[in-house]
Amino acid sequence: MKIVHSPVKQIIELENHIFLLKIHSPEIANSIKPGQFLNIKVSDNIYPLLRRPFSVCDVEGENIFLMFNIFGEGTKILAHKKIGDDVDILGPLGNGFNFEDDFDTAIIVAGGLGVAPFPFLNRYLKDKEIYSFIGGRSSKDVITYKIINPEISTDDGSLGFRGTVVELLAQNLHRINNRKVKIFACGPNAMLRALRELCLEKNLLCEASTECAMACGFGICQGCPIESSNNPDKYLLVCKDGPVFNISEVII
Amino acid sequence: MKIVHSPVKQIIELENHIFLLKIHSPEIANSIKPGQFLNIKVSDNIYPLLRRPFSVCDVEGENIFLMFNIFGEGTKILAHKKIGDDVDILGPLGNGFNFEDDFDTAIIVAGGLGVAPFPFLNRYLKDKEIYSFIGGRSSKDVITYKIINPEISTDDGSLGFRGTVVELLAQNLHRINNRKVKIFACGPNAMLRALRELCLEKNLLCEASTECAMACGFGICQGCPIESSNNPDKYLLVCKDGPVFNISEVII
Amino acid sequence: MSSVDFKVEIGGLKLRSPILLASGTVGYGHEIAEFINMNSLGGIVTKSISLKPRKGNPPQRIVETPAGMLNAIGLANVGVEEFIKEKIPFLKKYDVPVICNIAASSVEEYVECTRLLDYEESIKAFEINVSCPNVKEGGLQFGNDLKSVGIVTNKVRAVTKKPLIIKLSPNVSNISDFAQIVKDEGGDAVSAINTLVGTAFNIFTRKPKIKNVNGGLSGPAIKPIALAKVFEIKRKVEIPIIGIGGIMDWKDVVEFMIAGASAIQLGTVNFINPIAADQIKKDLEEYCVSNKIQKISELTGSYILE
Amino acid sequence: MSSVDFKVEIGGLKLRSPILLASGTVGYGHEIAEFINMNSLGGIVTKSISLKPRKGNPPQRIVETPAGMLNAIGLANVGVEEFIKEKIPFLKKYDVPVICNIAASSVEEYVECTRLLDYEESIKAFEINVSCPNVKEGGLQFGNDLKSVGIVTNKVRAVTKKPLIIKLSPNVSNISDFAQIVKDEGGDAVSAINTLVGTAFNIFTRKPKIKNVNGGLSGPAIKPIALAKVFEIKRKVEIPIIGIGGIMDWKDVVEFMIAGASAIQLGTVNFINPIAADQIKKDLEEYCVSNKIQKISELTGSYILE
Ligand SMILES: Cc1cc2nc3c(=O)[nH]c(=O)nc-3n(C[C@H](O)[C@H](O)[C@H](O)COP(=O)(O)OP(=O)(O)OC[C@H]3O[C@@H](n4cnc5c(N)ncnc54)[C@H](O)[C@@H]3O)c2cc1C
Ligand SMILES: Cc1cc2nc3c(=O)[nH]c(=O)nc-3n(C[C@H](O)[C@H](O)[C@H](O)COP(=O)(O)OP(=O)(O)OC[C@H]3O[C@@H](n4cnc5c(N)ncnc54)[C@H](O)[C@@H]3O)c2cc1C
Ligand SMILES: Cc1cc2nc3c(=O)[nH]c(=O)nc-3n(C[C@H](O)[C@H](O)[C@H](O)COP(=O)(O)O)c2cc1C
Ligand SMILES: Cc1cc2nc3c(=O)[nH]c(=O)nc-3n(C[C@H](O)[C@H](O)[C@H](O)COP(=O)(O)O)c2cc1C
Ligand code: FES
Ligand code: FES
Repeated sequence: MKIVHSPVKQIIELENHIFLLKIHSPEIANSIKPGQFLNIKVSDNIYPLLRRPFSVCDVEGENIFLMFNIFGEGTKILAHKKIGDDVDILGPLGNGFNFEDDFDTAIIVAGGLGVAPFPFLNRYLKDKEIYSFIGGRSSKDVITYKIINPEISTDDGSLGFRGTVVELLAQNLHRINNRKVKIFACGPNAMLRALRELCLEKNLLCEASTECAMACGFGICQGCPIESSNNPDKYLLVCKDGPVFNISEVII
Repeated sequence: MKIVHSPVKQIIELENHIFLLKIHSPEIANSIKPGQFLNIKVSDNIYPLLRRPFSVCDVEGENIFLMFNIFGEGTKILAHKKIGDDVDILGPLGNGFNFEDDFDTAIIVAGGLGVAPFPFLNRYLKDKEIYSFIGGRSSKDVITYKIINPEISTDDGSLGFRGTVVELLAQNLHRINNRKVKIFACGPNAMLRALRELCLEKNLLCEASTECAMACGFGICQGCPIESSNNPDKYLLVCKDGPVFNISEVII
Repeated sequence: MSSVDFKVEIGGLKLRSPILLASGTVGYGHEIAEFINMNSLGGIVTKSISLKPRKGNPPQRIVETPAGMLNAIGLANVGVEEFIKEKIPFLKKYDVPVICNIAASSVEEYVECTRLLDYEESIKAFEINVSCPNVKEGGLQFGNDLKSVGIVTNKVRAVTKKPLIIKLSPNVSNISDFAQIVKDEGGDAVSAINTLVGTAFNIFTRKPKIKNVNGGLSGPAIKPIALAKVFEIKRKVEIPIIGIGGIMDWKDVVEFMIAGASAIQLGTVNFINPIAADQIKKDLEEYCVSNKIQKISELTGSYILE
Repeated sequence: MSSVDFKVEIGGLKLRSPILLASGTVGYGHEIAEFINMNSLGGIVTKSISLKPRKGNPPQRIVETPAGMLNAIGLANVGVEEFIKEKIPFLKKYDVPVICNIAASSVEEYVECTRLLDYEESIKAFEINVSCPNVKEGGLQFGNDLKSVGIVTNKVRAVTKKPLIIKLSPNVSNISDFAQIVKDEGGDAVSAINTLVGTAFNIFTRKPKIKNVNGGLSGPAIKPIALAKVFEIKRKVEIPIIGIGGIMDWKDVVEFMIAGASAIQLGTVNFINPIAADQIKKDLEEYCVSNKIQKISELTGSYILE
């Protein structure tokens, strides 16, 4: 956990107005693990005031990649960075995915920009079979950048299966019978809630990367509570205890 | 008086870290007069919140020039504009210099960045004789860009006359005996105060461009009062009644 | 033309739009009229008028702060007489409801001002400024004292039948107590908020940046505070509220209305973006159309709490 | 090494530096210790401790606002017992003065907490939080009521000989009245300010952005207000002041000290720039050297008024 100032190497705009920012940051590249995140100060002044959390989408050598779309002011400023501009990074933060469990099949479940952490995770799943279920509201919200074996769902049916990505997953569960499966998920809370139900019902091992408003990103503000299934008297902190949780251990 | 969004055409850095911003703004170029100013929003967000006032330094065809140094956050952002970037301009504002009086010799008196409005004014003084007295704290603060016949003073004597620019002017007044003289001045308040004394004493016609903190720049906030010599019951407004005043009519 | 009904009513004051211009931020309308269509404004609130002309505070009167500004204009104004002679005729050229804001150092002066101006038919309502932080006499003392606000309301009420709006100070613990007393004493509405007391020092000279030392903080910085004050009043007192404080765009307007405002005033934004009133109106229309809001007044107090 | 004397004294509390970390913005020090040198800090103020552990408010607890943020953490904390068992041993690893901040819903709870913690020698002083806007019981009611603040001060004073600092609420008209009563009842110093009450609504869902509805506003937005409060206390009451509110860099520190603060606390800035405390110390040293300031305490209240 440190603060580094790293230069932008490349700005890539994918279709759907999704941006990939390539940043030369050996300090982060060498220490970050899939599922961990960075808290980024997008400007060098008080507007916007707070840092913005982003997953690391991928790492290549000394370079890291962030994936985002223009959501509000912070991501707008980020998207307008020029090559050579400084990015003020606080990280690596949080606990990443645990991919050392005993499983032979990895299932990625992602909604919208929830795909962001998976290109990096995929690099660590080389010896596993990977199925990916990728959802979006509409075809333009579906991002499959560096996703392996994607099956697609859209709420409006404009691409792939018509329905939610969790429904799509449920329909396909028979295909993975008799395998040692672990699910890795990231996406909107509504999706994670449905996924949690499914995993509890079918007794599936699942880790989910959760999202919430954050100020500090490293445990000092208490701004990011999430209800724990095990201890109703105390919240967990998304930034420090997560963002990746065993989906059965949190109430989303 | 209108709001226009005009693109930056060129950013020129003079010696002494003085910046010249060339902006393509036919609306302003066609309507502005020497001594008038613009109130500029340097960013498209709330930081900094208020506009920043700048004299028009020069006009060439449809282009205008601003001259400034990096003083605080606003001028820093302005200095970092790129070619093609939008500048949000409110103007023309205030009353400019009156160069239609009966005089044959124009004397420019400027301290530091007070030279800013004079390249533009000089264009309207073609048929006059022009003497310029330019002061600065030290040689690096003396700006003579497009100044005609400059005589220089520095407080520390590192360039030209050692002393203030008003002292330098006083020493040279004998040279303009018997002429119909009008002084045009711009600079820090301390300089204008000394100049005012001199002008009142020697009965010299002088117009000075004054400076003060401003919010709106066009008369609605009452943020920019200046004491009037004629009416002690009421302040004048620098932005609307000025910024150029007959130096005898205000108490600086 | 727009099919959205922009009409709002504030304690008997019927306005064609909830967008007003705040006192002290547009003078008497001359300059801003070059930028916006006065004839579609909800109303213009005049710079505070006092019985006699006031010179106001010496410079420096303003300073920028993070996402805000401090001002200590000191109620510089032309006084009742010149206001009637010079300013009202100008304002009459437009079809715009004029709300006359009054400032004073004593109850008697409030009453006298109102009495003198009451017969001016272009004045559609009074907004009583009991909350200016930048004058030594009167000003804050009044605004932060429950009893004084009650008395001013009561006495001014006695001399006018026009809608009476009291502009509240935010520099208090429970602003709803003040709204309640305004209501009890016959006021028709409250404006919330005026500026918050603030200051700034020049660290090199060690002098206050503002000659008057304290100034009033306005701008986006105060928006969350203003919203909380509006919301507090809305929940506790049944009185129409004009929301003010840091409004920069249509989204801020919607936020204030959801929190409880029947109308809003634009202040500091006029200095930065003098065409804001027109822009906001247009954007609000679009918002209402795409959200199927037929009457903008539906927004008022439409917050949802669980 | 620096030749500048950074030592300050706050009502008997001797500190090696005026730079403290504010309650609730660094937890109990674990995480921030990875960024800064704890052993050169003036002190660390703990997250508010209450008698029993508190779960705090449900999410969403924070939201960004113009140049500020709202928080409604709801005093989530481990409680006195775990604080003593788990947190104090950690803090003892460092050579840093610990100021224990206490929150409570009743006078008895304030007293009991202080009594239980008083024997902990690593606690160098108490800061009593009578001003948290985010808990329904206690909190603001206390902080905005002169009598309650007096009683709390008096009763807590009776159970500790350690320096007693009362952290004041800014949501009042005259904060100096509160500082006066703290002084009268035996308090040693005041901290000013805690957060201002604010709110924000989501204009699409029409719900408050913060689950608790209201939150406390902090960050640069409130700096002018905090400075005015510090200055008001300094001019009216002879009591040491710890200045808090929107400090981002060394210039802000100097400004607060000029206005009257003997020391300062860094709050929101820790979230954005966790190395701020070290950076500010270094910058302040340079400033003092180049301005020939030998003792930083000379700055306190060194404003110049004409
Ligand atoms: C651990 C983590 C990893 C993330 N990874 C990515 C990623 O890889 N790509 C991506 O596009 N986005 C990611 N996000 C979301 C991203 O942080 C937000 O999209 C971003 O903060 C939006 O900033 P903005 O200024 O553009 O939007 P604004 O709306 O202007 O500001 C967003 C503000 O709202 C707050 N906020 C409210 N809800 C949320 C929320 N659900 N998540 C975050 N902030 C919220 C933020 O704290 C911030 O202050 C991640 C969030 C978290 C917590
Ligand atoms: C009519 C007029 C014409 C000007 N012309 C020029 C010009 O041609 N070139 C140039 O370099 N500068 C000019 N200035 C000064 C220029 O406006 C300031 O240098 C600029 O505002 C600094 O902004 P900043 O954000 O960099 O500095 P900051 O210190 O970050 O901000 C300056 C802030 O201080 C206020 N302020 C305090 N004192 C003054 C003052 N004396 N003048 C203006 N603002 C002040 C401003 O309102 C602003 O909010 C002019 C000023 C006026 C009033
Ligand atoms: C420069 C300035 C002058 C003001 N003068 C007055 C005034 O004369 N009377 C008054 O009631 N309010 C006055 N106000 C307060 C505004 O009307 C408004 O209540 C306040 O600025 C908050 O709104 P804003 O954040 O949108 O500016 C003034 C505000 C500013 C910035
Ligand atoms: C997230 C957060 C939590 C806080 N928790 C506490 C607290 O538990 N006790 C307390 O006395 N103050 C608390 N505060 C207030 C700060 O200590 C400080 O007074 C305030 O934030 C103003 O300073 P700043 O603008 O530098 O943040 C908290 C502030 C924030 C932002
Ligand atoms: S974001 Fe600050 S504790 Fe999690
Ligand atoms: S700057 Fe607003 S009136 Fe002059």
